[in-house]
Amino acid sequence: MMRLRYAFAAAGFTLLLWQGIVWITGVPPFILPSPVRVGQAAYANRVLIAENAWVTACEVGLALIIGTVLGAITAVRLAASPRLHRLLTPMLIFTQAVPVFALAPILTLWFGYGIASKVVMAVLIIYFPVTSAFYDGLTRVPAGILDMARTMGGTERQIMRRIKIPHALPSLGTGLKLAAVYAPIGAVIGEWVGASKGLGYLMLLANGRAKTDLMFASLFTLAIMTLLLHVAVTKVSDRLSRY
Amino acid sequence: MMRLRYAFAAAGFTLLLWQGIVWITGVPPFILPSPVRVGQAAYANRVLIAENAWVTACEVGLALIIGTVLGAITAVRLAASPRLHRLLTPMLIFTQAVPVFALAPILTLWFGYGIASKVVMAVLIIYFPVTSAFYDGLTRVPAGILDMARTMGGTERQIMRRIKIPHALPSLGTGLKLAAVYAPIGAVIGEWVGASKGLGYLMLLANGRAKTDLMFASLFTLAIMTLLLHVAVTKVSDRLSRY
Amino acid sequence: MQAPAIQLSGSYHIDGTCLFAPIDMTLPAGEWTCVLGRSGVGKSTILRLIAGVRCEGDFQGEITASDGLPLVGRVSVMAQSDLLLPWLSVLENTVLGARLRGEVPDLQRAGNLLEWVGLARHAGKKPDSLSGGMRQRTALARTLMEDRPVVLLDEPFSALDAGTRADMQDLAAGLLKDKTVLLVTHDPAEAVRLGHQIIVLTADAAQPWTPPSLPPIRDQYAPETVECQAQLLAHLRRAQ
Amino acid sequence: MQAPAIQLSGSYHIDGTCLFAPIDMTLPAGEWTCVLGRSGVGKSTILRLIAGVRCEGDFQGEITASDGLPLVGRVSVMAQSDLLLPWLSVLENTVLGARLRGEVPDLQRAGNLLEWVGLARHAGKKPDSLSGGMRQRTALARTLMEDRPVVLLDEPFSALDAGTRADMQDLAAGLLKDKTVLLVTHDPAEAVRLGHQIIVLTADAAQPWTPPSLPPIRDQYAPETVECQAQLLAHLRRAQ
Amino acid sequence: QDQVTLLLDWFVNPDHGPVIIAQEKGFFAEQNLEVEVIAPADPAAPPKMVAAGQADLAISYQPQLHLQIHEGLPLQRVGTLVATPLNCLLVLKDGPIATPADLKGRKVGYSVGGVEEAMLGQILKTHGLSSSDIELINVNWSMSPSLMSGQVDAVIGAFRNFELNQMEIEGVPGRCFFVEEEGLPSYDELIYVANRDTMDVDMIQRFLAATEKATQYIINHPDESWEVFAGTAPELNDALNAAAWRDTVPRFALRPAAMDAGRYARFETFLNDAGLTDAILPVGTIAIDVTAP
Ligand SMILES: Nc1ncnc2c1ncn2[C@@H]1O[C@H](COP(=O)(O)OP(=O)(O)OP(=O)(O)O)[C@@H](O)[C@H]1O
Ligand SMILES: Nc1ncnc2c1ncn2[C@@H]1O[C@H](COP(=O)(O)OP(=O)(O)OP(=O)(O)O)[C@@H](O)[C@H]1O
Ligand SMILES: [Mg+2]
Ligand SMILES: [Mg+2]
Repeated sequence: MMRLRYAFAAAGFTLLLWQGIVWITGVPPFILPSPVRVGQAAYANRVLIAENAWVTACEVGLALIIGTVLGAITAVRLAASPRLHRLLTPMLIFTQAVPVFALAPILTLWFGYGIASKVVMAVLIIYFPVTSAFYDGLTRVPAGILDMARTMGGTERQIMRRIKIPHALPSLGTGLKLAAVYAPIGAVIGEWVGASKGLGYLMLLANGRAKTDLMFASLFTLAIMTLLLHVAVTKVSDRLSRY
Repeated sequence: MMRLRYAFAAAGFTLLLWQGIVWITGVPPFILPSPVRVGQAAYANRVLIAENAWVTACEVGLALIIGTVLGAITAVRLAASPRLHRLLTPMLIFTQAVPVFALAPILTLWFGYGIASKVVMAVLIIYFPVTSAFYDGLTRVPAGILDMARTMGGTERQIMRRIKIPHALPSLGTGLKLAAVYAPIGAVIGEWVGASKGLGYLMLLANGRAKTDLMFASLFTLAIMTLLLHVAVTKVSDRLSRY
Repeated sequence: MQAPAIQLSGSYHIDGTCLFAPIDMTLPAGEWTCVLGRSGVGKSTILRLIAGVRCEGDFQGEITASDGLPLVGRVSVMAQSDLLLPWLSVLENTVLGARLRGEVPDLQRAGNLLEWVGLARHAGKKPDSLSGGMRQRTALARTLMEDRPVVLLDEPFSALDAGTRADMQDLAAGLLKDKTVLLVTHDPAEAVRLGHQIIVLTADAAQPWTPPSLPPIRDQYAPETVECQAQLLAHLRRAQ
Repeated sequence: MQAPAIQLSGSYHIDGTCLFAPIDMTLPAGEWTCVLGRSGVGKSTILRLIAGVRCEGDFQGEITASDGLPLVGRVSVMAQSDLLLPWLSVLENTVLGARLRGEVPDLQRAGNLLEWVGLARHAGKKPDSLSGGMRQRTALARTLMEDRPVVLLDEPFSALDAGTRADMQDLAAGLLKDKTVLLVTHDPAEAVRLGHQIIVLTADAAQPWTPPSLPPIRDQYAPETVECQAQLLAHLRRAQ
Repeated sequence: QDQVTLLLDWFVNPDHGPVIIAQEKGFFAEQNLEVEVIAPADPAAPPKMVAAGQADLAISYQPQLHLQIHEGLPLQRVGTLVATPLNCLLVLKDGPIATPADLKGRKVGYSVGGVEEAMLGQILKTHGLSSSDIELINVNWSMSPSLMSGQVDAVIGAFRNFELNQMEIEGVPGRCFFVEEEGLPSYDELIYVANRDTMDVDMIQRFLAATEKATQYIINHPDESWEVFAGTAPELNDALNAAAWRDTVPRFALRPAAMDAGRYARFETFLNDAGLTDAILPVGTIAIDVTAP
């Protein structure tokens, strides 16, 4: 609850800052509309925004679950086999280095223009931070504990399960918090590549029609969504880190 | 050196996999050209690619330095003041939740069409993972050590400098490794927004004109660049983590 | 700075159960008080309370210094675990206090201390490449570097062999002369050798135990010392 | 499984300097060998060598079991630091070995062990809310849970008060009867009380010290024991 | 020399022929202009930057201009680059769509959100269908790939001088339904826009004079001008651009400064009828003839 209050305080502060920037720099409204204008646009289009936000929220939720599971599994696999790690990590980076935008035609070819391609896009984006952060945690178990586990005759599988994974949960938390922020962007990019619903679609539409205020209203909705997601994930990750 | 060898092995493996996908799925070349075609395009356009890659590399290098410094400073500030953290973090997430693409007109308005706007774009992208991962490390110093430092009469400033920061260096490493992967994407997105040089420009050009092979050649160059950067940053971060 | 006496009285509850009922103890000014007691009875807790460090439980009572001033900034603590920073060398760990206060560390004194605790040759090593006893001696050197009137030592010699232990006792006794010292220990011989006052802590009371009449440091083999030690040991066993 | 005798001979270098010159020691089958020596002399290192755990330095020589079989999987170790996993409760830490081997832990036995080490009431607590001695007893319980013919204990009782320590010694001696045990300790009394064989480790040699003629566990107050203990202490002091 | 910043609508392609030729043949320099040409990825951005004073001129699209002016951007058309629509409804040549009427129940892709749906609506109306008879999908910038791979059955927003050639080269020939033949008022596809409040009319006159001269040169010497165009950057010299050049040449506005008020009035009315705007603005606010005294 505390967190949520601060989140709203921050949202308010952002609004003030935003209005301040608009006043001070005199940036024209078609580049950066004032919060008041955006608020009006948001209110006028509230049904439209809500409908599209719901679509994006579903994509994000799905992607977050899938991406976390995939990322966690990958990290565990990589940590279990140093050779696999050395071979696979560069490949992972390869795939990450390719802007998803460039992969879009391939993805839509395989996954179509439905929800799947957006989820895949978001999964692609969050997969790497989750994998990377969790992997780092898995490989930083103090040597003394591993020595003990080995003299106890622990199997690698059980050592992973009982020692490395619990030890790396705080690091997984770090990755999850990043993922919470990236997943919505991933979904929006997915929508940009081809969609007929969702906040990303709405943004493009508003952009094409030079309705900058509607675009920023969608952006603001997206930002709030991300913020709530981050608050939720931080709670989960704090629980993971507390032992 | 070992790492580099594995990196090349991985690159080779990726190529094989890629060729395999092309063969098996029979995906048309205007969507995913075969590595051979891409290789030919890369060779034919080697000067072009090299010139543009150099531009992007400069942007990435600058962004990585600036982003890391800014991110590290922010993390330290946030860790020094829990109240600042609670207020500022939601704002940070707010800024992160906004796809840089949407901010592009504002950024170009302020930073012009030169290298600055690309660097800013890349900095925006790497800033968050660096801040987030480093912050997590800074706030996970064992309580016993902090208790000791406080009874010693340590100033918060020195506790930060002598204890929290060294303790969080491995986490900073985690963030840096993510940043190394994201910085090139950031620069490319920056170039998409408006540029006449750079790999992003080249990709867009090739993409729009269905020179998919040239696009993939640029992509592959970008991926190799990212990979080398990641290898370098991993070395640095391993040194940070080893004490 | 004159070392104050310290008075602690009160009771301590943790998770709803009582750790110690109202107890009352005084650390006389400029003297060594040795505290013994069963494992888990609350010795380290008392030390943490005096050090003013955050505790899980709930302390009802008060801790006062004889000069009426607050204790903050006048206490030096050596905790039960060594708390060495793995990224600092032995020397750097030793001068950590000064560095944390933003002062220029007295490297001369640190060098001497490391010499006295027998780690001069290892001053540049990182804690990970030290033996258990060497780690403990580094923590001891770090505590002794702090020139505070009140010093709280939580089993500072537990990882040391008999010879080294005696040396470290002598060293600490010498350097902490005229300080108000609280020494938590499990070794009756150590308590009898060093304590101006000996306290046996139980759940109900902090019960003083009369030390030999000679002032510390006492000869471990003097009949009175041996006698006192044997009786204390017997008492501790009984207290079970 | 019959406990084998263990023979260690060789020398150990670390960072180019010699830690111990060629030494030679035997842990007789089914007996307790107590090793004493100055802090940093290499006691823990020898223990790690026998346990087959990765060491920083370079060991030249060999470690053999009397039955000619490799030692892997037949050794249980209690290291100098407790190595408790902070996310597991005391009970879970105690049964960690079985869990790591993918076996179903014998919770009955674990409960008994915790009872015997005096932690039955604390079985559900996390290590962070234990006192130093309680942590050490948890580690001891975890080691005793492992039913291995060779048991290596690195200062297992150092954080315990005299009474608890004697109890734990009795417990360990009872449970590890007929095992080949290596006990690293700093307490001559402990060595004299428990050791079938006593070894004083120096940089040059692993020198045996004749224990009292009675078999362990010996009465600490028997004249012969007291005598042996005093002489051993004097010897250790001289060895400085 | 006067500095001029020109934002293209997209990266350099044959549509920008007159600008490139004027630059290469020194026609800008003759007019005492030094033109900096910048290419963006988002075609919606350049007009905004001109409106914000970040650039002097931008290449944009007539349909978008109407909407932008309605949204309050201080923009005005000052010249024409391509004087016919390029937009078309693109389908597979050998596909099932023989006439737009066949689109019933099918998927249509589009790229830039905004007017394209309205245009498609008009085409559908012409053929007795409505927007609810089809599924619209934003395919962004992969128009021909999504069509060639069968992801969609048609795309609106493809350029007749470009995507058709691209599909030809890829071996999946396409077919265009020209929007102006399917019920839409004709319009200028590519125009130059400037900031209404800050434009430098003299400079724009000289700029347009230079592009006029370049267009004449292109018409008179199509092959030489292609050589010049292709020679400016290695990435421009390929078969696709050569074919696109051939198809684009006849569409360049021969009189870039000339203005047809009726065109702008008709399209303004069309947008209003389509419900995209809530008023009809006088032509004078949308476009001007910079050469008028
Ligand atoms: N990881 C390491 N890297 C480098 N040197 C090490 C390492 N571990 C131990 N040493 C060195 O080896 C020597 C012996 O260490 P060891 O832990 O065996 O001593 P010990 O006899 O157990 O001492 P104590 O009684 O203090 O525990 C020490 O001088 C120490 O500095
Ligand atoms: N952080 C904590 N949370 C909850 N309980 C705690 C915590 N720290 C200590 N305790 C409890 O407080 C009691 C006293 O602990 P304390 O460390 O003071 O014992 P001690 O007398 O120092 O024992 P030892 O000789 O074993 O070090 C123990 O029963 C322990 O379980
Ligand atoms: Mg304690
Ligand atoms: Mg040791």
